[in-house]
Amino acid sequence: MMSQSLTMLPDLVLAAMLIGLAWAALSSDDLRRGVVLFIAFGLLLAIVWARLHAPDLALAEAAIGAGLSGALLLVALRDEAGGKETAGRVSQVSRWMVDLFALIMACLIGWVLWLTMYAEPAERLAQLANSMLEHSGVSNPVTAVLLNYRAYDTLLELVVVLTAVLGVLVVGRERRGYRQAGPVFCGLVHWLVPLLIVTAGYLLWVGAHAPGGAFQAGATLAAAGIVLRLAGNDAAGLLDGMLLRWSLVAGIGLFLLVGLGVTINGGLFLQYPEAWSGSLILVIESAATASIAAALVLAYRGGRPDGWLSVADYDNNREVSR
Amino acid sequence: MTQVLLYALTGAVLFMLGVRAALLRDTVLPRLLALNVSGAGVFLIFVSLAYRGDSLPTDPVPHALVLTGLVVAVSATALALALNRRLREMDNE
Amino acid sequence: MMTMSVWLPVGILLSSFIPGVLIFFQPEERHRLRTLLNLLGALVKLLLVGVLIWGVFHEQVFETRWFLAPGLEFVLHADALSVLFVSLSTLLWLVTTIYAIGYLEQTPHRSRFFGFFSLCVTATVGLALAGNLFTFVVFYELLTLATYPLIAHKGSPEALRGARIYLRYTLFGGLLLMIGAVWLHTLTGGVEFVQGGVLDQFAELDRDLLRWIFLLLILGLGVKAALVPLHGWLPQAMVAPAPVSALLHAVAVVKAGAFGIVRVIYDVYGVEFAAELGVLSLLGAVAAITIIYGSVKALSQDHLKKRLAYSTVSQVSYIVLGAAILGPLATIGGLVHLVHQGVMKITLFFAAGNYAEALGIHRVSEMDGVGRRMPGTSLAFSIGALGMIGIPPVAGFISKWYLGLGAVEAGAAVWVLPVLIASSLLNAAYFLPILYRAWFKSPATPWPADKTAGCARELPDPLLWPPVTTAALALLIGLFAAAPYSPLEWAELIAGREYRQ
Amino acid sequence: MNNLLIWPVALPLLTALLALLWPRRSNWIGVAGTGLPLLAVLLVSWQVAASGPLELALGGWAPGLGIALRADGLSVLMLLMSALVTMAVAVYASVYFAHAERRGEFWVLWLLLITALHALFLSGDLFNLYVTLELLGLTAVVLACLGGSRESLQAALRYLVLGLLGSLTFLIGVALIYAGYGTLDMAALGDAIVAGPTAWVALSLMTGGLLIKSALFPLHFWLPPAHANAPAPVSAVLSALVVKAALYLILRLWLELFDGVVTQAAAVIVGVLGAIAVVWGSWAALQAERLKLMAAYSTVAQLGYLFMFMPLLAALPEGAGRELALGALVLLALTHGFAKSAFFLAAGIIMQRAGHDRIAELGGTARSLPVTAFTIALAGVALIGLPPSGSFLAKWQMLSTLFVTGQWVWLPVIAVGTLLAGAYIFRLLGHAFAPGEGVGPSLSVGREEIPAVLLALIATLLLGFWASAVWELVPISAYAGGGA
Amino acid sequence: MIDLLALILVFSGIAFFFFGAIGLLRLPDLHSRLHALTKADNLGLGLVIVGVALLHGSPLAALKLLLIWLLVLLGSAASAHLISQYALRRRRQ
Repeated sequence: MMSQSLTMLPDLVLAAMLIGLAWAALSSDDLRRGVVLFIAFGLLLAIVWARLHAPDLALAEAAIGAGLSGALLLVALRDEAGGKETAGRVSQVSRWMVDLFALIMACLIGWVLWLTMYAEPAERLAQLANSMLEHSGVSNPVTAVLLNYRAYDTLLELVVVLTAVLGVLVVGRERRGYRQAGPVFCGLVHWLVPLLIVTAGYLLWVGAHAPGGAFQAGATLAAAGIVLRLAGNDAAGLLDGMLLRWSLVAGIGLFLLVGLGVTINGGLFLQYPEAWSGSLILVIESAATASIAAALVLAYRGGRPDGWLSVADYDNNREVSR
Repeated sequence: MTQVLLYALTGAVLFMLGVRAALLRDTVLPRLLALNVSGAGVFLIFVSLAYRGDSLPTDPVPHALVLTGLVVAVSATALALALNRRLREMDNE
Repeated sequence: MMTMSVWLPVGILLSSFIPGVLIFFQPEERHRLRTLLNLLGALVKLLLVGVLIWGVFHEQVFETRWFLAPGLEFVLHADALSVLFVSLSTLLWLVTTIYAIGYLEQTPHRSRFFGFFSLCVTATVGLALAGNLFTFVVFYELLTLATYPLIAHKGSPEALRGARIYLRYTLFGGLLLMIGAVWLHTLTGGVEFVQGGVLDQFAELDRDLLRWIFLLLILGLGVKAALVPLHGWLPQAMVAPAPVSALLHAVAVVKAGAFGIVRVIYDVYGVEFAAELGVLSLLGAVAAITIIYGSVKALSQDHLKKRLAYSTVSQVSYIVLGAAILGPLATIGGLVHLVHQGVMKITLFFAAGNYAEALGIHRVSEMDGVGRRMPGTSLAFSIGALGMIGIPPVAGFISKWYLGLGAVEAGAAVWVLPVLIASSLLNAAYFLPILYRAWFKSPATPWPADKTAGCARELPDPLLWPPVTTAALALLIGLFAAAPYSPLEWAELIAGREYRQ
Repeated sequence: MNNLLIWPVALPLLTALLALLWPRRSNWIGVAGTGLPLLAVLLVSWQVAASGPLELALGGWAPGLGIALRADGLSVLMLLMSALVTMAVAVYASVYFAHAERRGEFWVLWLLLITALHALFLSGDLFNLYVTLELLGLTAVVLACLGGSRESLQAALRYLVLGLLGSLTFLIGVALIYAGYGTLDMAALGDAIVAGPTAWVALSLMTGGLLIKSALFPLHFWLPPAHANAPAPVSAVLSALVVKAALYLILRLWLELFDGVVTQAAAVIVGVLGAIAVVWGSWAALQAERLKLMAAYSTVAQLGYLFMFMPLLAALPEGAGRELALGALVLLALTHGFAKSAFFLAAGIIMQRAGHDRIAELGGTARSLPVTAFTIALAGVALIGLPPSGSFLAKWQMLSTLFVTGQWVWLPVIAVGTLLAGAYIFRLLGHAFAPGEGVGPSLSVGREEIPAVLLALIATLLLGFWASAVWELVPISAYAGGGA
Repeated sequence: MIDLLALILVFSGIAFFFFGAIGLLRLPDLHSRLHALTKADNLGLGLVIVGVALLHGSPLAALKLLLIWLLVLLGSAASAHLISQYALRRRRQ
């Protein structure tokens, strides 16, 4: 009993810190403080993922959940300056109502979780997913799920990313960039960016058999772009014009073409021939990494770059060139 | 299995904390924070479902689902922030 | 023959629907093509109806079925009663179309007008041919939709107001009818119109429930039939152009309500079963009240079309009264009045339209001496008015005669005869002064707006001949009531089939 | 061999990518990219009607481990609606956005929206449904803010945040389902789910999330500003299709997956909310001063009708009676989809020509834009529920079910809703037919008027006369527990 | 024996982290806080990494760990630089 509560102690501390950080982030009236606490919350969550044997997620959380979300939120704080906050007062009664509602719902969800999880570890899909691993072309089970068993989810997820980025592009122009960094920072960037790119490549490659994969790699690549932008490269390492469009499309396009391509000799959609699946997955993931990185960097830039032409611009260009 | 249950329950608490804040706050950024915390709560539930003790291999399916959910959440956050920024610009114009 | 029995009802509908739709797309200035389409449609329809009459008389079955949804079928079915109404509306449509072409010459939006005009007749004919309650409701609502733009046609604030009031009443009525129909439909699993009624076969159904449904149906139908107190829209709707008023009062809307009531009593409940339920006496009382109330109100109207409108309120309830009295003679009286009232009332409205068109006369008080100025129109008006009063040999007499006989037969003479007599006296009281003014007074003042000065004849042909024709018709069907295929003969045929003699 | 099922999703996605790469050709890529999936959908429908439900196990993995796409009667009907409506609206949009600066992005997003809709209607996996829901929500949000006005952005942002809340709530329900039943495949879940705390809590969470997205009273407040301020083609699909997607999921969950779990009390609660939505939405539509706002409030009301079916459906045992009611519900949803999209397109035409959509100043519209006025009238007939529209049949069957189940209480709501709908439609028509300056000189039939009037004709004539197909398709179910 | 050494290294690394955190909380201004944090953390991480590499034993893993340390070093240097620059600019304004 004693020993069990001792092994529970770190978990208890982690859980309490999670809730405490969440509470602090959400109840803070100072936005900046809230955002910083939220990033800390994300990092703590990454530790919890590691604790729960989910290293892929720990990586992703650190890179995407805490890292990129944090960067996006932090840079969004810049926009808040000068804006008029119109914080309406919520009446005491509705506050109580919401609290009561939240309490009841939390209890209900908790009750169901208790009922379903108190017993021995449930089988669910674990056994099946792990036993099919040898047919999936990769040895990292999470990558197998993401790019083989449930590849369709991932395809649509890439479409979600594309949609969000198009939204960002449509809504407005990008933020002003940063002034050219000094020599010290430039020197750092010279080292940091190549290192990040190498890391991204490594994560992409290693994803087949160990924690990692397109999303973590894409986020790392995007981080390189963000660093570049902070150093004064407004484009954040992105290409312009048509090439930008191609880099956004590449991931989904290749994914879709592979998915459709394998049907030519009688397979079902996304049914890779077993011998090819490892390489096909790697190809798809490489393209996806590029697209994800481009998308995330565009999201960070916060709007439409000048190089993103409208149809009218293209038409005008044609007239000029004639 | 009590640790797993602990995390799952923490997930439920986080989810409702987020929902509560999303309902009570009426500016965009705090709401987005709240929704992200809510999402983290849901993800925590998924991941604790996947964990089957130190000896058994984990269930990779929820991990993949969470990864997907994470990316979706970031995308939506980015879009919301862009919209918010444009609105702020219009305020200032 | 098989295909013809299926396609004839559809053909009768399409013969006005297709011209209607085509007319919508005609540019305003192509009036010749429009006229051609109109008349062609009307003539084709007349031809097809002729075939139908012959066929039904020889007990042929004309039926079209179209499965719409589980339990719901779109059924067109021609029985004797439908033929009565179909031939009335087809004939009068032809006449009214000619009249409308003349009346609306040089006014805007004629394509729209004639489009809806044709749709309106399509809906009316559809009502007549409806083979079950569901189909009836469909056309009942369609009729509302098709007539609304006609009433609002002028686009003036009064016209829009009149149309809005019309719509309020009829949408509400349509809703009640629909609720009643669905309810009955749910209880019985589908209500086909069968001569002699179908409900007596459902002995297990709660009688009170059936009474409530009857009330709903009659309330819904009573709106269009302008039963008191649901008549409020009718005097307001007289803002419509004269051909529309003529059609509304004689063929389309009020008749649709009255026809529906007849259908419900005879072919859904069955007149004996309805009498057993005890719902007929209540309906008879409402009809009697409406007859008297309409006449009294008409008495005090100076506006000619309003006086005619209240007269319609009163006259249409004769049909309802006929249906509400148990017994074949009363049935014959009510049914034949469906035709007679139509022919006479359309004459009156044509004439009223002519007065307004030629001389700008809108009020009874302006009609002094008009008879000598517009003899043809005034003669037609007089025949119509005398018929309404019930003076032989004009058609109206036949209806009242049979109603009276029916009342005696059913033992209801005690209250029906006084109502009939009082109503006739009142009719005389509001029509005879008009005739007196028209023929025997000399014009005291110049006409309000004389548009015919300098013309050789009182009116152009398309305006003059329709009222004269219908007046002659009213006279003829009164004189030759016993001839084969006359309305009276036909009503006797129906009554015979309804009472399963 | 059923790769057929992927085409309604893959084709618009592929063309979306093409439109992104060749923005200058986006106009016709967009129209073609809308038309090709229509062909695929027609093929799928024909197959389903001929030989029953279809299933495609993606990647060749057994459903459960992998994701299955499934097409049955219900999904085919929704697919047909979405493919036909988007086709007509695409033709319209190719005129409407012919010179818009951001039409390149519009077409990409448009095709992505179609991808999302079709993916949602075909999905047979709960988590995949969450992804499609999010995709649908995001595409809808971005399209809604293409107008660029402050109001439209604000409405879109609110729509986005609420949508996120809704889909997260849905997702936690999915988590509980996975916790309790260990699979996400809907066919397997249809067999596995039994009444109990897990099912109840999961269902209420998922339903709650979906109710936000389908704008049921009192969660409707985001809808009118979002739908009224978007560009007309976007409003058309938002009102006609996007809200229906959430409703479709509710139907799937309530009638098929959680059949036997849903209690009458829960259904009555939803029904009451629907009833309030009918009355409140119709009343607000009657008060609305702008055409598009009126249409948006009318959507709130029409959705209310659909939810009023829930207590009726819950009270009926499986079998012919329930299929009758379900068919009526679907027919009503379809009719509304076609009619409301036609209505919004017509409103867009008026707005472009007149420069405003204030109802009180529409006098003369009927003269200068006769086809558009005709479209509004036809669509109005379907919105009120008058014959020969499909909604008339649907309301007839709804009333019939009302009498069968003895749930009289809803009768006054239907009556009031119908009369109010009549009031707001004819108020509009009264203004449109009144004399006035109109919206400029009399114009010939524009290319954008034809799709609008065709949509209205589908709602009023096609769905009225060929409604029996709905009742033939609805019983073809891919999920255990539903259907015959 | 190696294990013991590794443990000592790891724990001393943790101690550096600990003091770094105390410095973050207790020092008066931003620059000195940064100073305490980066120095302590970088060194702390280095010690932990050496310890872990010893525990693991394989040279490949050691290389990987070294790379991680390098990445963190560069990253934290860059972010510390940015933060201090930002603070400096703010003070000047």
